[in-house]
Amino acid sequence: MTSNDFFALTPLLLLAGSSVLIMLLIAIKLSHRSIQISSLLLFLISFSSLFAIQKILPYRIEPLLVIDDFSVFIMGLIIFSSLVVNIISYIYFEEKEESPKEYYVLLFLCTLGACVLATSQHFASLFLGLEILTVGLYALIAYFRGRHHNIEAGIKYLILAAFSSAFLLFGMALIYFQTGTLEFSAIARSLSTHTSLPPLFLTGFGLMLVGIGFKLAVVPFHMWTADVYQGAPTPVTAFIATASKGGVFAVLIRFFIAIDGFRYQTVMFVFISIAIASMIIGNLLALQQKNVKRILAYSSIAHLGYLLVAFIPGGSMSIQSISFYLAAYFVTTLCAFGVITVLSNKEKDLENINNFKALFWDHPVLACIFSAALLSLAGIPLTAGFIGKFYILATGIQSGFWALTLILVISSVFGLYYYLRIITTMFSGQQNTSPQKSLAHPVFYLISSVVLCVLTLLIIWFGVYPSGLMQLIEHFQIR
Amino acid sequence: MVVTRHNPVHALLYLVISLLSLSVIFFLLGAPFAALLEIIIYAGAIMVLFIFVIMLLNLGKETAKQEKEWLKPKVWAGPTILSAILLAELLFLITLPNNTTSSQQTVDAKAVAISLFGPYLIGVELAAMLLMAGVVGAAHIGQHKKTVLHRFLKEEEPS
Amino acid sequence: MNNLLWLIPALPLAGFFLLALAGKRMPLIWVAIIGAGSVSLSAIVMFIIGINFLLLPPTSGHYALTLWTWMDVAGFTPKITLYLDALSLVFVFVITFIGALIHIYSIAFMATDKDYSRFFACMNLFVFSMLLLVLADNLLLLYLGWEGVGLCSYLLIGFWYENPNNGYAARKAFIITRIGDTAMAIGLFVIFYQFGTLLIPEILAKAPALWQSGASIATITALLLLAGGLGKSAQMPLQTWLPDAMAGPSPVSALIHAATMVTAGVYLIARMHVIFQLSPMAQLIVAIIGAATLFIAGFSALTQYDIKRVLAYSTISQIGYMFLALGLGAWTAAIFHFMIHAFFKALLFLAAGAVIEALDHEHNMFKMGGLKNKLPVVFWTFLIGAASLAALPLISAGFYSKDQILWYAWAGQNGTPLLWFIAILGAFITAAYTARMVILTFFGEAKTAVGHIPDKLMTIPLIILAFFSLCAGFIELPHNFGKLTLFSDFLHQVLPETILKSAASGELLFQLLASLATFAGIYTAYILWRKEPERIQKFKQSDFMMRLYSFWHDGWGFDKLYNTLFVRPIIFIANINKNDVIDRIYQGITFVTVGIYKSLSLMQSGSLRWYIMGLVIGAIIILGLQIML
Amino acid sequence: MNPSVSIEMILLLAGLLFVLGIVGVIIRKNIIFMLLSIEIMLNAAGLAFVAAGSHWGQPDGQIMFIFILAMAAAEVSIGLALILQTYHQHKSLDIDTLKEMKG
Amino acid sequence: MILVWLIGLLMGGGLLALLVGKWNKTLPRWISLYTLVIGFIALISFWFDNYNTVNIQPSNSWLVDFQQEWIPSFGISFHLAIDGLSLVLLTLAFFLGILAVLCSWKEITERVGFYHFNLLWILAGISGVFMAMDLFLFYFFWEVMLIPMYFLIGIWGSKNREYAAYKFFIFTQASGLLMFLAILGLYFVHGKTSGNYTFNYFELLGTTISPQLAFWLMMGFMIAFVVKLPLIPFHSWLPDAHSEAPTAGSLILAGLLLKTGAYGILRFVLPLFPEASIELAPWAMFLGVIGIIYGAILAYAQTDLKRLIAYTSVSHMGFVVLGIFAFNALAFQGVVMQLVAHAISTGALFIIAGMLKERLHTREIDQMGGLWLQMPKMGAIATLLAMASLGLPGLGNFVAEFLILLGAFKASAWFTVLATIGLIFSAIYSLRILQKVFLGPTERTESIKDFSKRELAIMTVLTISIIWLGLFPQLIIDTAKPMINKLEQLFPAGNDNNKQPIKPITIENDDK
Repeated sequence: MTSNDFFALTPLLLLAGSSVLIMLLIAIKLSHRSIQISSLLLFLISFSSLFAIQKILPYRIEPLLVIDDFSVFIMGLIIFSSLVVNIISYIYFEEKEESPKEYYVLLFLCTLGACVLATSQHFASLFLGLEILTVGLYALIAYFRGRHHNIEAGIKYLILAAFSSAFLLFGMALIYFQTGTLEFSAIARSLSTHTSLPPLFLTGFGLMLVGIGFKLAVVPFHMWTADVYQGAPTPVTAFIATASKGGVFAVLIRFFIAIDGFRYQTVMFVFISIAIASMIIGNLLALQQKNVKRILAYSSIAHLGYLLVAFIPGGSMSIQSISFYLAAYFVTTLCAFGVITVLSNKEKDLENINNFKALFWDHPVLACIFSAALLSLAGIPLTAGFIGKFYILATGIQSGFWALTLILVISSVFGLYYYLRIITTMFSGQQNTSPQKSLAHPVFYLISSVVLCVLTLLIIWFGVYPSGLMQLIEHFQIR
Repeated sequence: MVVTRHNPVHALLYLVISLLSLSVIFFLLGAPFAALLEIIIYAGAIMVLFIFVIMLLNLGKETAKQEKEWLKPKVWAGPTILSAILLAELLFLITLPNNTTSSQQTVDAKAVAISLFGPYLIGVELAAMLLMAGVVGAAHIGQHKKTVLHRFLKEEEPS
Repeated sequence: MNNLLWLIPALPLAGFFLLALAGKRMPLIWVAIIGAGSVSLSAIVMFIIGINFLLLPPTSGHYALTLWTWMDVAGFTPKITLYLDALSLVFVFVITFIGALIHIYSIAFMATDKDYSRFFACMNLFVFSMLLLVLADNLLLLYLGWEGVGLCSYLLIGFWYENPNNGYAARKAFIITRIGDTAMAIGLFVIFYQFGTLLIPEILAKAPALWQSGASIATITALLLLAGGLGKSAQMPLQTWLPDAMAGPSPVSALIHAATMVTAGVYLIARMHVIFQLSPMAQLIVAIIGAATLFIAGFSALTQYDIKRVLAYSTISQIGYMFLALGLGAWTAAIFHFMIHAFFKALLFLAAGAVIEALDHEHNMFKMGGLKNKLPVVFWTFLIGAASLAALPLISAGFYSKDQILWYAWAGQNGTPLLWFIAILGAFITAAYTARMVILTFFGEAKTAVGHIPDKLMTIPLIILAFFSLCAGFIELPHNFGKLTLFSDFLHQVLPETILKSAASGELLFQLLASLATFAGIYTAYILWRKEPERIQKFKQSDFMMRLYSFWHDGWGFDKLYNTLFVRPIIFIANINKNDVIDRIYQGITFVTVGIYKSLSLMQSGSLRWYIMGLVIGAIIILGLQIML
Repeated sequence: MNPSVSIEMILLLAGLLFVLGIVGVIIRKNIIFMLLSIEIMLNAAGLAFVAAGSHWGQPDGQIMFIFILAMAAAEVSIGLALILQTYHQHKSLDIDTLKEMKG
Repeated sequence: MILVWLIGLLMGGGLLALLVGKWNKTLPRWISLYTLVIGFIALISFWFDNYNTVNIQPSNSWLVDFQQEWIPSFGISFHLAIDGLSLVLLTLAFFLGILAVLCSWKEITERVGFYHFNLLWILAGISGVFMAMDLFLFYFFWEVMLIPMYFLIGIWGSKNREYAAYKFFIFTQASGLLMFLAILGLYFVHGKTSGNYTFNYFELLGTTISPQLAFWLMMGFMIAFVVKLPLIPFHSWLPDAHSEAPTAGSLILAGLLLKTGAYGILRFVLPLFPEASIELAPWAMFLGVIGIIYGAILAYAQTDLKRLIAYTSVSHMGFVVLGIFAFNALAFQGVVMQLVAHAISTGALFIIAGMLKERLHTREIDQMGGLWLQMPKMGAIATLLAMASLGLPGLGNFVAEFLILLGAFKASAWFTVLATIGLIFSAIYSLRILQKVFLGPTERTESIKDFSKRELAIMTVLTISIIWLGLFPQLIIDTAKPMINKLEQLFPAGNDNNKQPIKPITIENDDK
């Protein structure tokens, strides 16, 4: 480990260090508020460290990690979303939990796990990153120990995640058995000696796909999604929807690019079927769902399907579009869950669609933000989601995947229906005339709202003037 | 046997046996370090945890009876068939001819340690973080007394 | 003179606008002055121009005044041009002159109506449209007028809108004529693609060069135009609207449904005579339709109770004569009959209107009677009109015009004995129902008390019209009567002469036969309805006769036929499909999708075991796929 | 070492163990048993790793095994904590009682 | 630059109205009114400035061209340009916009600011559609106009508004996405053949595509446009949307939104895929004819006034399709006329329906009748509009329909004959409206007010325009001419020489 190594690892080290630091802070019994603020600062520092390390990119830390432009981009996204989650968490947790402080430790650890995923180039780091993320999430999902739903979600996630991890591990073992190495690039070298894919590799990969697919929540490994999204505390849900998926997707891309998996028809066929099934089933499942968090869960299944459409063609355009879509999707999803978080009260999350009635008249700003987020998810112009979808469609069509894009289009029409349903609910109903309750934490409420507004502006900015983000993405590519 | 026992303690004991036999296999495979770890950590530490919880929750005959009722053919037939299919697929794929050369040799604790603290140093650190996450999470979720009390109070109020 | 031409249609149009915009707020007298005055002024302008035209005939045979280019699209450049030649002049004369008389009559007739200004507005608009129709130099402008008169006819038939039956009649009129109009529109398309223009003079000039006689394209074109004419002129098979159209006020019936609009078909065919000449078959069809119509309508007229319906059927029948004449190639005879018919039929309607108003809106002839002494002016003028309609020999104008047609039916180049026979039979029936009408209305005992005596404003137009009904015939006399051909000479500038068969002779004999038919008709009516009414009773006992009677009364069952063939099926289909079958497809898609959603969400059972099974199944599928491929 | 234990056989054994674990997870209702079965699966994976490591004569397999061990420990600790909570709330460890969220 | 200004004006006005609407209810109305009037005046003066240039230089049909980089990496630019056709439709958009603001003056009393925001943004989207010369930008605007329209129907609509709003949105969005696919397809095909990846309309014009692919790409475009239009099997959103939307919504839907479909076909489908459109033409004409008749029959059966008018739109839009696929100048000009005339006449009918609803609180025509007695002015104007709708000569619709039929007759005599029969049906339903609503007996005892001054002003303007269109259509014809000429040149087969007599048709007898 040279000093350069340490320098390149700064973001990860910072994240790990912050978790320890926060633990210490908890130990000296600081208040929730100060812990929240200090963790916010630490997130900011880690985020800014990303800019600092750009000079030495790309940097490899053999054999486990590689820090290049792409991973910096993804890490940026992940840390950014953790940052947002962190901000919106305060008012959510303050009133509901007597010891909200460990939450921040776990958040740091999860972020760390996701970042490790984004940078890993080795099965060991992949596995470890994934597990840090997952184990952290077990605790986060079940954070409100007193609530039935939380515990239920926690158990479900735990069993399923462990189960899928076993698949992942077994698959890795088989691949290792076949190739004799755990490193992506070495695997690629080993594979290049074969004309076709050796069956053991194939089996191993298939089993790994179960693990990865579970984390990404694509059909047919999607069933947990809705329950966990619903059960988990909303900020955690936001985290699951964004950071955890982003990290996993990043590692998937990296692995595939390393072994150039796009040339294997068998594998791609599996991906295509998964993509199609995810898009259709995800959208259909959300169709008449009453619970907004579940709707967003199902829609995330579909969105992962869209991402796979962009992923399947391979090539630089594919990476760009994935990056763009991920960015757009992150911002949008954070925004949507942020609104739910802000609106949730002490007793219950605001998740039933009927609770959204007349939101437009009661909280016009929040409702507008929420609509913008939903429209972006639906891919309507003026929003980032539109450009993202455009990017994906362009990628698909460029490579001649007409059928895939067609299915994307058709399934997103179903998607429209439920997004619109939420929006419609928001402006139906009568204005609530009862005087509004005074807010418990006006400062944090304000901060959260400002953050949400910023996110909305981002959505619109990316939607209207996407060139900036595009250039950024072109800059941050795998080289 | 682990799978079919009704009494959790019995099942645990069978699992320990299975773990011990695994460790023998590890040893046979030339991985003495792994074999030792298997016995110490798995059969020792983790299983103790399980037993502790079972004892804590006082799961005994009742649970065994429940499980007995649940384990009916129509419950397990379907899943078993599915698993059988999966097994068949796995076996088929694994036994397909593959032409890797076998060079079995002992990898002793020293070699493991060297690479563990060489290239895998970061991995170890990460494993530490992993354990930390586990500990923090378990600590948070495990501390239930206040919550439970709170809950009971809440439940009693309306009744 | 040319420059004044635009005044003729513009005056009624101005009247319309004034009345439509401000009519509600004007005092009634102003409404009357504007309404009737505009048309009268127009008539005066017409007289000035007409006299000028007669005295100093233009070298080209017509006046033309281009107002502006309507549109100019890819070689299609219809202009708003007024075009006055001999044929138009006759029509303009009839429209403005009779129109003015009827307007004057209406001042008194409609005086008590609450929608006084609306009435005059519509009437003015009608006069305007009708003038545009006959003054148009291209078919598109003609079509504008053509539809415009249809609109006014609709508005005026449904004038008393509170009664739904009137609305029904109005719609029926509009829609049935629209069917004809549509065919005519198609005819215009054909003409445009054949000639590259819709300019009437140009078409007439080009047609003989472009088409051979008897070419099928000529027949098609002619028939399409004919269809337009059939609708407007209420000829078979589109005649059913006219009797119902009597729901409108009597002046409307007089002006629109007797004198002018219904003869638009005659005008159109005469105008486009070249095309018809090129297609003997089409001409034959015109003649046959005319003959059939006059025959059928005559019998129907014989059985009506309602005085206005009798007149309506008689109008259909008389226009049938005109069509017959057109079909025979007796162009001038047709126009001549048109003019004479306009006089006496307007007269009859106005007189009938006076009677109806006098009897407090009683339309049934069987409840009238004995009005001879109570309404002397009306009686005498009506009698003159009836005589003209029945073609009373020598003294009535109708005799001269009808006789000409009868003669050509026999002796014209296209004439056949059968057509002549039908025509003479028609003359007999005409005389019979005319006499029946007069007898029932004016003779016998009074059955209803007379409410009020007609105003002067009403009687003066009656008298003027009666004068013309008597004397207008003398401008055109058969050869054996001195061969006066002022009218046809005048029209021959535009229309070709009628060619006689070489062997035609014995005109006197046919005149005698025609007179005989008239007298026979009158006598029959006298016997049946005046002298021996018990014969009617005897007929009524016979089942067959009763059925025949009601068959004729209902206009030969055309209404029923159309109802079962077209109206009911379409309404049926429309009502079945009210909610749009195609929408069902989309509802089906929605339904299926929701079904899939429901079954899918059942799979989200919340059971962890099931979720794990899902994972396993997924793994199986993936591995399975890999084995397969 | 012992030629009678071929590597393929070990892999087959690992596969068998793995599937046995799956069966356990699916058919049991008690959460503790499910966790136990998962441990079996993880063991199977570990076995495969160790076998592969010795097949290639590399320490990596064992290292992975160690990581798996760590992960299993962390997971079990949280899992058991959750089980405690579940038991306190539901008075049962039946997985089928945890069906409140669905649809 | 004027083009950017127009869109900016609308969007800015909308935002201002939204902000002001928080504090004041009448101010947003005035703001939007002024915004639209300013835009309208600007357009009219622009029109007069350019009217002569249009005629003198038919070779260059583009009046203004504005281009600015937007997303350079994809060859997307912010490219606006207008020619005569766009100018006509733009002016129409502002004209109807003014009326829409006026006719919702009293109708909308809640959330006024947001309402006008939506109204102006719809108009901005529509204007954008009429100006965009970059396919991506076009699609962008195409979608921008949907959202506010969705809100307009969904918030201020009547009872069943949410269903209607969904249906409207999903139909148009789904078809729009197909078009988007086609746009992308075209983009890549062009990029691959020429090496120049761009969404620029002018550059895409000359793309060479294999016939098979061209057909499918064209279908992508076509579906989006015919759904908007709407052509027959895709029309079912229209009645719902129309009947539930507020008056201004219906006005804009009928007057402008439907026109974007026709505009799209004229601007994009025909020039981009001339061969493929010829291939499609018989089917399109067939569907158009079916639409004319089917829409008319359905219109006859309706008892809901707005629904009835909506189906008449279906019928009228059938003429548009028929005309477009006749591929000759006569029909094209007819189509342009039909777009304008239908916008005005049907828009006016919707306004009347809205006024009736305001007074009677029902749209059922069975509950109306005899209204002439109390509202002679409205009755008279409604009569005129009904006449326009049935194609009475002298009014705008006649000119349009006649030109379309005249043009289509050359392309296909039989379809035209069938379409002409549609005129009979149009008479049937138009007269039914009059009969059921204004004529007949009345049982109503309470008094109903005739037009107020504001309403009278709206209707007068509309009436005058429709008559003016009927008698002096030349202004519009001339303005659209350069564009039409260009289109015409694409289809030489349809325009060889119309002086040539067509072959004698072997019809036995077409006599009625």
